Amino acid sequence: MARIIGGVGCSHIPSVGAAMDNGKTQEPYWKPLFDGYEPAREWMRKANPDVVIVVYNDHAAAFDISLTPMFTIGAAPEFLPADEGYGRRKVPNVRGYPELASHLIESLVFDEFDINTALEMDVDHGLTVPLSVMYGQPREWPCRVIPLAVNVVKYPQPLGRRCYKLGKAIRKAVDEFDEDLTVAIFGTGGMSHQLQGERAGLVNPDFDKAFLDDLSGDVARLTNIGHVEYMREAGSEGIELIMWLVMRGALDDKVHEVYRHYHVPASNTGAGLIILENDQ
Amino acid sequence: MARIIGGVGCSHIPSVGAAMDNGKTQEPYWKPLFDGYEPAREWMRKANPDVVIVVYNDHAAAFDISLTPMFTIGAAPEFLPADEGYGRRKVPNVRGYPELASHLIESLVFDEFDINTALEMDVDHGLTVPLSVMYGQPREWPCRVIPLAVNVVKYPQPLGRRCYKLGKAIRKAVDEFDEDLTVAIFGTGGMSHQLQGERAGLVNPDFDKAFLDDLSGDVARLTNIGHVEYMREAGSEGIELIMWLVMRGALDDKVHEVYRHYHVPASNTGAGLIILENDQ
Amino acid sequence: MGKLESEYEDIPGTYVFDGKRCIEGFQLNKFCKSLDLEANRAAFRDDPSGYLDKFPMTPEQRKAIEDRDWLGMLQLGGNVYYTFKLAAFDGITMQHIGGAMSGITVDDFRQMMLAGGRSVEGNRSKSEWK
Amino acid sequence: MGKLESEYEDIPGTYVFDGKRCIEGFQLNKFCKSLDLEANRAAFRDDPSGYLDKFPMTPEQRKAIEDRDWLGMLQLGGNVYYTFKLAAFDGITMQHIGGAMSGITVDDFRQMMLAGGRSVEGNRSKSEWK
Ligand SMILES: [Fe+3]
Ligand SMILES: [Fe+3]
Repeated sequence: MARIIGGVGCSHIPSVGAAMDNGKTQEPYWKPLFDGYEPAREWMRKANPDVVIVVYNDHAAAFDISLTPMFTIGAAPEFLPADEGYGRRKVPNVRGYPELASHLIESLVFDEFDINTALEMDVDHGLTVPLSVMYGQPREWPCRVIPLAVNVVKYPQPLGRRCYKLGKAIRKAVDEFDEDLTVAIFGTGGMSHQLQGERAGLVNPDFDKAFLDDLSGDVARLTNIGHVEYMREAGSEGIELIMWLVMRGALDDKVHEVYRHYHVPASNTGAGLIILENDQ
Repeated sequence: MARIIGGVGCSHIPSVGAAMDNGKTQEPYWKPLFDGYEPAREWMRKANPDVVIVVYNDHAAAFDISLTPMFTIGAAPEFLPADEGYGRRKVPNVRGYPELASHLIESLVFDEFDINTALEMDVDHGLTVPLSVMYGQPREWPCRVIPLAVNVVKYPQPLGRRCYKLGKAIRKAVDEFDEDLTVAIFGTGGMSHQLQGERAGLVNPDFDKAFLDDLSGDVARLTNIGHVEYMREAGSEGIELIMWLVMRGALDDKVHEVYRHYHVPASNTGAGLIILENDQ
Repeated sequence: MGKLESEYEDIPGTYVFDGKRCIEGFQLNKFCKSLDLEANRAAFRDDPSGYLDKFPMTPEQRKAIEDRDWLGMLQLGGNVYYTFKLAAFDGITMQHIGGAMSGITVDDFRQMMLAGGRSVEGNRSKSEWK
Repeated sequence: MGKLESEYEDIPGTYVFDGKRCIEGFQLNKFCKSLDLEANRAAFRDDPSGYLDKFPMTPEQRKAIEDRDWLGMLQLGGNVYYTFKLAAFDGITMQHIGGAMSGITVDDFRQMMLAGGRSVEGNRSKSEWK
């Protein structure tokens, strides 16, 4: 049987990917951030999961304004890095896992989640940057990936509570998958940030720290945060944090924190990273 | 406040639209079918709802194999009839209702339905044929329309139970909408038919009659029909009947049948129509 | 193996368009879908082989299309709503391909429909088709 | 009026991309999205006005684009992930438009981020911005 071996929460900041792609990680601006990624990469090397489910959002790359899909699982054998205006990001193509993806979709639909299926979907920085953060710059990604795209751009985004329940249903589906696989799950995006409007540049370290704390301490508080609280306290784009709740839902009720790293600023954003494992 | 004044179940057979478009409804093959539509049109004229929510499926017209959206509400001001290989169907454009559509989406998402939003979506025979059946050939459709597209093409389709619950959530949202509007809801597709494979041409009148009976008699039986029972008993495309359960869910628990009409064959299909109203 | 796969695979003469077939038939269905546009229909009409080259299918899938083997297309991951676009391109109807897929003439298929369609009796399980 | 609209509209300097804005900004965002393709970027570069004609926007939206009024675009239904595509076309960064939208220079914006970003204190409600 497949099993979830851990969860990672990780910001997916485009300029973090660009800093790696352009060899700038040792510059003074970036070094403190990247130094903090090292222990996470060490964990990743040891954990070495067969599959990573990456919960992320598309930023008007694969999807456009014509159709806003709510929850979408990629079931293709391969996904290409999206062209976000500078050509496709020069990272390896992402290998999918159609059998597991189809199993997840069936199981989730039977559990009354209304999941869209993507068979062709370019994956943007929302997905590739966390892979870069956690794996560095390998020639091939050492895992297969199931992309799970969440609408966080168009209001109403799914409730945090719904995302958490989706995580629980994913856990059940993974547990039931009839292959001997190790699976990690990444919740990406955030943490607090606002890209738009006169309030652009908002960062709320207190909110972010409390969020990190309560992933292991008080999940019920997090799942009750509503749209307005996210937008007001964590910035209009801080609502991306609901995707971390999918990751959290896929873990046991009791987890412990293996590692965290928090740094301001990375471009316009507060950058956070956390690794959680189930209590034994 | 807006209120639901009735529900219609109606097959959406392309050749029925074509028979109307090409002036063949009085030919011997078609006359018995269209004669049976007259009382339904009479009901429609009297009911004259401001808005019709049409639950239908796209048949590889607006969507394609790259992305299979599960539940999608159209929030555009207008939708064009799709080109299904013979040019756009020559029926009036469909006027939407963006405010009500946005309200429905918000309310449904808060009730934990994972609804996609479409702002540009051509509507195929799945939506336009039931309008033709119920309204004939007016110069403009006399109602505004909210398209609700359901995936019935790619397995796993949503459960019938899920569709029924979606109907209940739609009812709640309509009841809460702060405008004085009358709303009808159409569940389209079916009844029993199979377009594909060596079993093409399957029709099961007993299944269809029992389905029509139990829309007012025993909804619990219908909501428990699973994927395999639909496909086995009602044909691989008979599973479209789950869309009738969205309509049924939007009505009261107690309804009465105003009218029904059932006819075999229309092209490859058993054609059914039913009108339901809430008990007073 | 999907949760219901063994059950629905027991339905005779029926190709449930599940994840597996959806992935298998991706390029075949994509080709069919491309015929929505008149420009593509013209290109396919002018140079069928060159046009098909744009869709990297298996040789079996390509042959099924070239032979208009309507049943074969389904067996190789085609979906009838997609393959019907090729039928419309050819100017034939759903009854034509209904007959072709079930191994009877279009007239016999129409006759069957007029007589009430194919009965579900004897057609529920592959065990009945032995 | 949406269920939460009055609450989120109270957040200052923030344009929640809800159904209303999504519909209002449809053509504006569609224009921005079109810049994903190099062919379209070239067409826009060669003939900005002719290219914009393809997207039936309001005169205000069109002017906001022509003026690179990044805040105005949002106020007229633009979404920042879309308008950023125009910024990328212009070769400027998210910090540039962050500064432009909040009425400071890009250097001041960068400085603010280095100092920890914009505080939420005093920025939660429009009532605090009077
Ligand atoms: Fe993001
Ligand atoms: Fe249909």
